[in-house]
Amino acid sequence: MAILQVTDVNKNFGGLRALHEVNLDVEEGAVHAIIGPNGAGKSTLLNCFVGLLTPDTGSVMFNNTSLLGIKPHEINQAGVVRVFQTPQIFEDLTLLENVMIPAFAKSDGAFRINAWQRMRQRTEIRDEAEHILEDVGLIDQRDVICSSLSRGDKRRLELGMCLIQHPKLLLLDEPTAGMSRADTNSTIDLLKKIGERGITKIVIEHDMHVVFSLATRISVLAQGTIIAEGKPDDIKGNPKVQEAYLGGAEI
Amino acid sequence: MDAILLQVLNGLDKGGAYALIALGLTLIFGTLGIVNFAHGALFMIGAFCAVSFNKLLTFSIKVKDESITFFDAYKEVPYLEVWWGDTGKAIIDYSVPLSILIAIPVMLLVGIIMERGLIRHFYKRTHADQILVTFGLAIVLQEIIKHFFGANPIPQSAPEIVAGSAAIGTWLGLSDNLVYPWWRLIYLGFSLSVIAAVFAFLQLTTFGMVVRAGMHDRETVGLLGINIERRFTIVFGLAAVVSGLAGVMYTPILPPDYHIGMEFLVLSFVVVVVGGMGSLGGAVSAGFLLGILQSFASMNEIKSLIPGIDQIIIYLVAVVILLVRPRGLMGRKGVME
Amino acid sequence: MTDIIKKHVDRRGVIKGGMASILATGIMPSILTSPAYAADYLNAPTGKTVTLGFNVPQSGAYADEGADELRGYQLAVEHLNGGGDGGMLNTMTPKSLKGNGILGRKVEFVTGDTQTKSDAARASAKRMIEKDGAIMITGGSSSGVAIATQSLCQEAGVIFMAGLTHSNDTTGKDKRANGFRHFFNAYMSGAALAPVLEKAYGKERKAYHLTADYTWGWTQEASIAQATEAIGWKTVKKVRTPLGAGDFSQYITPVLNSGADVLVLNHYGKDMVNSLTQAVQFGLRDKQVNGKDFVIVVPLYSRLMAQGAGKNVEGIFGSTNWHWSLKDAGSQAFVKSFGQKYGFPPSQAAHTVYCQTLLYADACERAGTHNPCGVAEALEGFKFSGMGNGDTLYRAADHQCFKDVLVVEGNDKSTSKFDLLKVVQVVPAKQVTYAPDNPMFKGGELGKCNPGKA
Amino acid sequence: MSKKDLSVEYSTILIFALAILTMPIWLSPIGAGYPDLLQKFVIYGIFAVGFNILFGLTGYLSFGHAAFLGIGSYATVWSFKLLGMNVIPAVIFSIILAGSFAALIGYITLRRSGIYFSILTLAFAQMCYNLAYSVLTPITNGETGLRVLKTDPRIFDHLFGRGQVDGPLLTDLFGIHMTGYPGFYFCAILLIITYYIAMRIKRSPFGMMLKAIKSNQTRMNYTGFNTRPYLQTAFIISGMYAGLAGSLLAITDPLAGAERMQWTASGEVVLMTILGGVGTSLGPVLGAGLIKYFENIFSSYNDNTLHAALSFMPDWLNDVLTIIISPFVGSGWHLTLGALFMIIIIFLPGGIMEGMGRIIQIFKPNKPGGSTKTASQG
Repeated sequence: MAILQVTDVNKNFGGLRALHEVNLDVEEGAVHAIIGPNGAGKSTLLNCFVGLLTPDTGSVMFNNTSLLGIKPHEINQAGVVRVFQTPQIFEDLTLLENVMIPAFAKSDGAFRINAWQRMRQRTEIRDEAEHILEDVGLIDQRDVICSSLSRGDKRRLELGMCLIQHPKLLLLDEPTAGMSRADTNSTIDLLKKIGERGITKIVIEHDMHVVFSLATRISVLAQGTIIAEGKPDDIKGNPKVQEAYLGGAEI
Repeated sequence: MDAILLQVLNGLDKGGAYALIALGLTLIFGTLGIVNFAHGALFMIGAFCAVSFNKLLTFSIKVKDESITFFDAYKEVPYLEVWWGDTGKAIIDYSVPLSILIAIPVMLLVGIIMERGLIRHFYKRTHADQILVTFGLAIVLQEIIKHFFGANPIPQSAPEIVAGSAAIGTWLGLSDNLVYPWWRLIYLGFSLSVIAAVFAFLQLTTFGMVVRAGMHDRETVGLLGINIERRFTIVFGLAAVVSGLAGVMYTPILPPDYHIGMEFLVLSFVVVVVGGMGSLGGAVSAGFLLGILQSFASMNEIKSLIPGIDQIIIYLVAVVILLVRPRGLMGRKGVME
Repeated sequence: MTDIIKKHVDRRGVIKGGMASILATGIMPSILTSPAYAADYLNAPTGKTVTLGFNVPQSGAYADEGADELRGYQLAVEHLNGGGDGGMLNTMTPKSLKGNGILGRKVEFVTGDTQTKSDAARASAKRMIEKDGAIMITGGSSSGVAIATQSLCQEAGVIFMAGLTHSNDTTGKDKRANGFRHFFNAYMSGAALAPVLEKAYGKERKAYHLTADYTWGWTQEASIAQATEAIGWKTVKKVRTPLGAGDFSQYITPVLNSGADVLVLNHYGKDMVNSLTQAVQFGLRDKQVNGKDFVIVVPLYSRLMAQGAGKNVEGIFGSTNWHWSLKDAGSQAFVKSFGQKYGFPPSQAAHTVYCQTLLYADACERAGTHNPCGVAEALEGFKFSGMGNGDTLYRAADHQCFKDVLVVEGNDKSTSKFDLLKVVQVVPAKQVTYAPDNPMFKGGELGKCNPGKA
Repeated sequence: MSKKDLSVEYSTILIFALAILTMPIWLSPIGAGYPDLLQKFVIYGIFAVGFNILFGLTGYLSFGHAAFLGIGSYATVWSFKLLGMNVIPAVIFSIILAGSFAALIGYITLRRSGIYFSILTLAFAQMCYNLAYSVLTPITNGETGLRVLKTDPRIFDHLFGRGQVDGPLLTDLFGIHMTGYPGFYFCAILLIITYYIAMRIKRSPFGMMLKAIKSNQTRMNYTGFNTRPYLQTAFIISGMYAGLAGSLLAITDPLAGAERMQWTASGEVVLMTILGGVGTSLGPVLGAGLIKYFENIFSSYNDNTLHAALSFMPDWLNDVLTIIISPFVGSGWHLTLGALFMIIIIFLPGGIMEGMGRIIQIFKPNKPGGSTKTASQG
């Protein structure tokens, strides 16, 4: 069954039509890629899922509850977690703290005053965080302040921060943008590895190499509408997609 | 009716003063991203430009008063009067408006020295650091002025010809009680023209265009390869001149003392924030809005309705506006939030 | 901890000091001769010196006034220790002072900054009492500070000789057994001014009050309104203005239409300078209302304020405690020594604190002790003259001085920058005296004098 | 984190407690060893520590914290007036009242962030101050300040037969008068307790969340945290600290003046915190001490005391130095303070704590890998 159901979503900015009658079903366990040329409305669509934008009409249902009109932290608590295009991490804190904080959100909920608790009393969280850091390959720098990390490391850290929350649905906004080929490949490997955990993922991506290495299903967005949807192989041969990409040399 | 008209005039006059003081502050905020707690000190230095200029003009021949033996009492006659007679007298009479001429270069210099010597090292520092260093600077400047001029207010008079009141009511065929001091009318006109000049400068010159672009998006302008640093210096100098002139022209209304800047500091911050960070238009409209509301809140009829309202009106309005409009009247998203 | 050790040393010091003073002065130390007052009181001087605490504003709006007060204090200390030309020591009668300090001990002093804030003033006074061992605190340039410091001194157990404080409350509902005021008060201002105003402006007047919105302003407003209503004036309106308003235009314009022909400015310091300057700018003084010239009255004047308001004060009536141009011997002696030391004439602030210091010292001599209870008893009901205000009484019932009050006018023919006020009339003490249970002063209680820890 | 961390925590607080309790001894040589100033040191230390919980951890710069200080003072004096001179109900009453005001003001002001938040808090504090000074005089006694009078009800005092007092009314803790040194030790113990609480908060998960809010509030929201209640809690806690400090001011000296609420007083605690080092535990206490030292000791110097202080020098040098120094002390103490602000912040961006850190670095043997920044627990 579909874990995320997007039905007839419309969004206009002033006179500009950003999304038009978008329908999308994401199956549980899938890696669903959304591709499309610049300005097609991919990020707008993603923003509608996490409460950053509210569609003018239409509905976004996650596990049969609406994601519209509720606050970002509630969406997260429901299990929808987002990786941003520019890494959003806690720059002034250490890597370990960065990963521990989301773990607290998972275990303690949206708000809890545990002001008298010592951090060390929460060994379970600490162990888990160290484990995740190991997974993303940053365990050596666990006590380093994040602002000194490279961009690629920041992205991996953010991914780790999202993973520790055991999301049901992970939204990845261009996870490899601006990365070198080597970094991209290691990120793909990482995403594949976490793919084994059975987390449903939506990936927005320009790099078709990444898309076709990961995606189990692809939707193509152009000028605010879904023009095609299907398995990677179907999309590869789709003439409408080729047209949308103006010759589609990459494909 | 008269009472309301007079309060409107009061409000406009206050508003002009608030807007003028806030203008420089918001320029510095918007372009340089500096929280300048020394802004009040600039106003104060401007006021003391007028005082010093007056002292200079009235440098006097001292004739000992022989009837007093315990201490040196002098009859003082300014040299200018001795040399040039009535012309000299007239020059002294006009000392406040004339001191604008020296205030402009002095304030520009003060602004440039401040920016070059201190402020520029704080562009990348936290707001907390900026607050502490500019507050420290403000105290130092104040104490220096106190050392030379004492703590007592020093009266400055407007030129004789505009010392009295304009009979506005008589002109308009209304009541005789509708009078308003000439100097306050001049101050209103002056502040409006300075505001207009600053706007024209920012709208019509290429320099202004760059500054406006900088207020909008500092990083991009920096990336365009424009020498933004030099322009920052000039903007700071300009802001210093604007607040200095506000200080000069205010001296006949409020005899200046060394503490005058601190009294305007909080108010100017409130005006700027209510107007919206980084918005010149916002600062000006907030200035006038607060000025007029303050005047009306001070009317006896309203005070008897809500006791003490005139004491808190500015803050109350600030709270209400900031709750209704999250970024003040015209603020933009992401500036100092 | 440490103070226990200190106290031991101090006890020994008492005897030593006592011996020393016998040897030094040849007079029987009064500590031994007046058994009525215990020798063990707070900060009892033990050596050859006695420390006084001068607590004045050194920063803030009244810093210049504070500086002048300090000059007055320093002059007083100099004269007490036998330096200079002696100033009022030569004119004060009766006098027990000998020019050898107080009770043979050299007078020393410590200073502090009140910042014109109650908190800071109390902190500063506490430092003087706790650290510097001051036996008497004096100073203050606003009533709030004076009242706050006075009650502190009462609690701690030292004498407080108030400086500039004009509120009725200081010796009214907030009076204290350990506190004494030489300066005049708002009631006296009203009582002194009213007859002069009646003579100058007539009985048919309508007054509009602008009042600083805090306790001093209120007591002055009430005092002046009462005094002027007694001569037939009507009070049109009393409007409160926020302290430090700066621009008073929104309070001045309603005066134009109110039908009033007198504006009373119950402001002090910077507020008064600003409101007066602006009122004159609004052409109030050029107006004719009800067929009479519109006039402004500033009930409490000081020379520094007149300086700040410049030529706007010309012809405006007000009252003051003392002025350097007085011709009596005491004033002349004081102006002479002050002028020769500093090069300019003293203000009323310098005068009142100078007198207070001398009066305290004299009371110590008469009581033969620094014990606050002894000093207070010596001051209570003390009659003296030769200190610039004619025959003066320190009334026992409320610790207020009753003396001549000056009505002054802004000088329109000033020849020098010191010559800003001219004395219109010296109002005799009798005319400004009131009963201790006057409604304006009711509600307080002196209580018992407190000599501090026994 | 192991047993070692725990012992570090306990030894830190032990050293701190020792340093605070021995202040009368080691501050005497520099002229600060008298009860009133010592009390001020610790009371403003509490105020600054509490302020740092909000500003240091969340980055929300309140410019109106003095309002809570004032409210605490007024609440305490009213408790004395109505209930009696015992300090326990006064302290509790103040903390609760300041906390409730903080809850209310925080609820409104925390809707905004950055400078908008600062101005909102400033506006509330200024309203409190202006009203307390004038219109609310029946409650606050305006300019003069609220004091305890013998005619006040003091219900419990009368109940226990202690209603009639011969001398001055003194605050007490079960018979011990809270003036002088006992008052100092009472405040000092409270500082140590509150310092320990602040340290625990900082090192708790809650404290980490606050730091995370400062670092990236957007991320916090998208990580599933509701940040408003966190901020609100921090605001209330620091408001309660301010209320406690205000209460202690009134306990050691039973007078509550309106100036305590003025923006300059709010600004003072901001300056204390920045001067000492934002976000560090000890910094605010040091900053508070330094500013209060200047205010009370530097302002008290005059030419005579300077001469006396320099009397060990030859006369001519004494005179010259007196002339040079005198503009910076006495009435010039503000000048010195302003210059000090500038010098410290220009050369030590992290305030005094950074300066101390640098000094420690000099004496420490070089550690390898100094280029990477590591987190400091402090």
